[in-house]
Amino acid sequence: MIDKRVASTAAAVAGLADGSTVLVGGFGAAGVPVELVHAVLEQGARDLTIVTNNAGSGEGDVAALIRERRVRKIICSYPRSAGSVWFEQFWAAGEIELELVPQGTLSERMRAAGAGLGGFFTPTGADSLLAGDKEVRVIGGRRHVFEQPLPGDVALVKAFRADRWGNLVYRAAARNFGPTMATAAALTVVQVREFVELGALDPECVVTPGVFVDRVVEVGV
Amino acid sequence: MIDKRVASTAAAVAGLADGSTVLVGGFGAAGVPVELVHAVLEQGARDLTIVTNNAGSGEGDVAALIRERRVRKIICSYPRSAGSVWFEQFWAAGEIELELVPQGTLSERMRAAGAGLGGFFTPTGADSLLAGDKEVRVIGGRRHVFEQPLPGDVALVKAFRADRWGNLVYRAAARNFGPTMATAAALTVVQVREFVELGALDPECVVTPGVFVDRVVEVGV
Amino acid sequence: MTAARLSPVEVANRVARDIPDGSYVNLGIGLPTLVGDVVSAEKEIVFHSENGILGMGPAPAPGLEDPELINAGKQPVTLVPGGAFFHHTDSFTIMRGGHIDVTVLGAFQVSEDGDLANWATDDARMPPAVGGAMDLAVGAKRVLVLMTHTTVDGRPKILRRCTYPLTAARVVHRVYTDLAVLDVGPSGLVVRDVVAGLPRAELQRLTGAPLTFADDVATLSPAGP
Amino acid sequence: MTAARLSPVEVANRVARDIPDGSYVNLGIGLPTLVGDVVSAEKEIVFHSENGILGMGPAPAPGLEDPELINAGKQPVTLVPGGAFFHHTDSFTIMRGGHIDVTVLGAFQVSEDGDLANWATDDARMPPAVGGAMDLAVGAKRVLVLMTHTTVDGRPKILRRCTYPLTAARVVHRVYTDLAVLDVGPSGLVVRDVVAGLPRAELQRLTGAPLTFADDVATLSPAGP
Repeated sequence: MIDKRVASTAAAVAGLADGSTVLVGGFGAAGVPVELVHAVLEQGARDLTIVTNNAGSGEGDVAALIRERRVRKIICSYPRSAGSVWFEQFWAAGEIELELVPQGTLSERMRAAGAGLGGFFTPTGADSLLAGDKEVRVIGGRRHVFEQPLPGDVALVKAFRADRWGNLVYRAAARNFGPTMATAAALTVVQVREFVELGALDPECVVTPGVFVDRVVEVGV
Repeated sequence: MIDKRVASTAAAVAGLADGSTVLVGGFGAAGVPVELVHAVLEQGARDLTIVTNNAGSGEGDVAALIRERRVRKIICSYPRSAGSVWFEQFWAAGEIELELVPQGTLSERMRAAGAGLGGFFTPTGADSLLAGDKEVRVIGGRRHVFEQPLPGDVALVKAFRADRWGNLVYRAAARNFGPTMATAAALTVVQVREFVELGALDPECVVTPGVFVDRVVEVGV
Repeated sequence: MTAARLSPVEVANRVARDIPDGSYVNLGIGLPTLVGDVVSAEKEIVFHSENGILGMGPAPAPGLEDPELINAGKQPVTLVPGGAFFHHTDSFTIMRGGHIDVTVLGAFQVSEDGDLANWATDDARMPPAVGGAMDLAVGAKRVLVLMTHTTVDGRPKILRRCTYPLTAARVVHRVYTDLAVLDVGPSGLVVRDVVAGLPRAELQRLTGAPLTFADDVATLSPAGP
Repeated sequence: MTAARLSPVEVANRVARDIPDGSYVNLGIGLPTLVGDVVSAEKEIVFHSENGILGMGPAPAPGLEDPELINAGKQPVTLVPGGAFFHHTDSFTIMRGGHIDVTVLGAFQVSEDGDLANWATDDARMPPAVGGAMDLAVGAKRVLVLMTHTTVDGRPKILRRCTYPLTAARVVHRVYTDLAVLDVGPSGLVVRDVVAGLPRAELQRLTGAPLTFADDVATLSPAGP
């Protein structure tokens, strides 16, 4: 019997260890697993590395984890959104580490981790400062930079509907990083608006098959 | 106005040049674009490199192209299916070239081409003869082999339904290589069972967005 | 000076004229989004948004915003019939893989070789941020830049070499400014359009790289040439 | 010889006992597919097929075959409630990325280090063919081999070193044959089960690598130990 449903967001994030790398879905406010992030805040894990596109906004979600000094490092593409005040303050004070990754490379590095690949060459950023001291190789006459897989200990994902096997569908542009992050973590934790019966999701339309999912919690939003 | 629908399989494959690399979908008999392959037979292009999982079966599809000496080389994972008699005969006679690629690597190499990547390291085959003289690198304590992108000049894909923008949905296990091949070719040609109105496909369930598709023909199967 | 600079909408109009019917287009955040507002309704253009949308439509009517249907600038948008959603990795396959016909990007600087600098300045007080700019710059079939010709204090933004950190090298095809339209050619910048009333010498003075002029330079005016 | 070799179904039964409830499982083509037929109905096992299926069910009733719903061996199958379809690249993400809990593969040879040879022999008359064997071998969390203990002419298939071309090195966890169950341990092969009536010396004689025996070796019999 497979039943990945858990009763609470606390149960969903139980066991998160200090020092973990946590992949957090969302682009802007769409697809951010706010309830799960807040459960991490309650749960208490610290010294976290957070992988996410933005650096949180206002006082909620990842911004709250930063404010409470629970984040050692953030790996993201765009930490300078309106409202990323806690990140900006800690960054200016040298109290949080930033690894800036082009957005497509961020997603692709997580995909490589999820797909069991050892890394890839991409032209993105190869002519930029972000290539840093990474290996550069000319392929097909064009400079490429070698990028490494980026796995997570835990992924926190927001989806729309799930069944007890953890099959997921998403909504509109809230899909964003969720399907990739779900493949890339040792433990994938998902919040959904609603549970549905096994067999209720169209097998042609399942976006994340349950094989990638460990725990699902219904949060109603 | 975007209208990628064409009236015949002949129009769908028009312009295919001698010496082209042609990606042909399908796994076993499921998802093989038989009508498009037969249109290529009629069209006359020769000296082709065919990228496909199997090497054709019986007297139809890719087997017919081989029989008619139109295929210089085949890149595939499993050319030894029941009924691959024409391939086996030409291979034994040294009249067709074979590049054998592990199935996941075959798909991933086409994905890399479609995704604009310069290649990737995979553990698959790294300890095998198929690593040949490819670059080998130990990553995370494990041997990986470097694999290059595999683009096509043309992709021939079978899908289930399409609209005039070329958005596609597939059926069951006939999906197989189609979505990846559609991304990896300069010209992507698709046969579908039926056309539907623009807007009739659920935007959450489109598998191949029309951006990857150039021509679509309705064949009724 | 007798020449009136074009307004941003007027530059956007000029860009929109160059986008062929049937194109797949990604508009960078900021000024480039104006292009979507002014493109001819007679053309069928499919707009892509990096966060997983093809067939992005205009902003919804007030009250009909969907917080899960936003564009790359995090503003509410709509989906047109024929649109589709997909995940980020697939979205960047579209961008990096050469499937976008045209991207219109803002820029801090462009070099005569088509180098693009649009992600970072030399101001170290703000944390760096890059988003999808580098993927678009390397991946789109045609990279158009829409920007003012000079900085707010009058310095050229078109240069022999960019002084700001590069987004990507040798990627820009054409630059649209409030003064001119310039192609990045194999032997440098070629002026295609100049705003009405602006002497060529003055355009050259406001540009940090040598210009050549096409045989048929058109006149840019608010109504279009 | 007093020992009766197990039948393929009996070996499949033994394998099935070791697959935990709730596992995601990929069965190689050939003998391993028998495992799917005999696994306990009390366990909920999700079967994966490399051609894009999770939740693969048994063969359909005659007349209900769907030519687009086939397994890796190209035989008609069904989909159970909760199943899903996906494309090949995603399917191999599942396989290579470590998401399959257990794979059961056939083999020509297995070495004492867990090297697997199951894709090519030394017969150069047939074209080589590999399919998804290498991806499964490197990617599954647990690689089980189901094979006869010896070749048809009685030679060992379990060896110090494989003589056939490798599929992958050091990947096999456990081998199930018609004579024994053996773990690939850090210092060689450890026998877990032996078929009823087979002396240890005889098992060793039929095996091309040194064996050690677990403290609690079980007896394999058609009814199971």
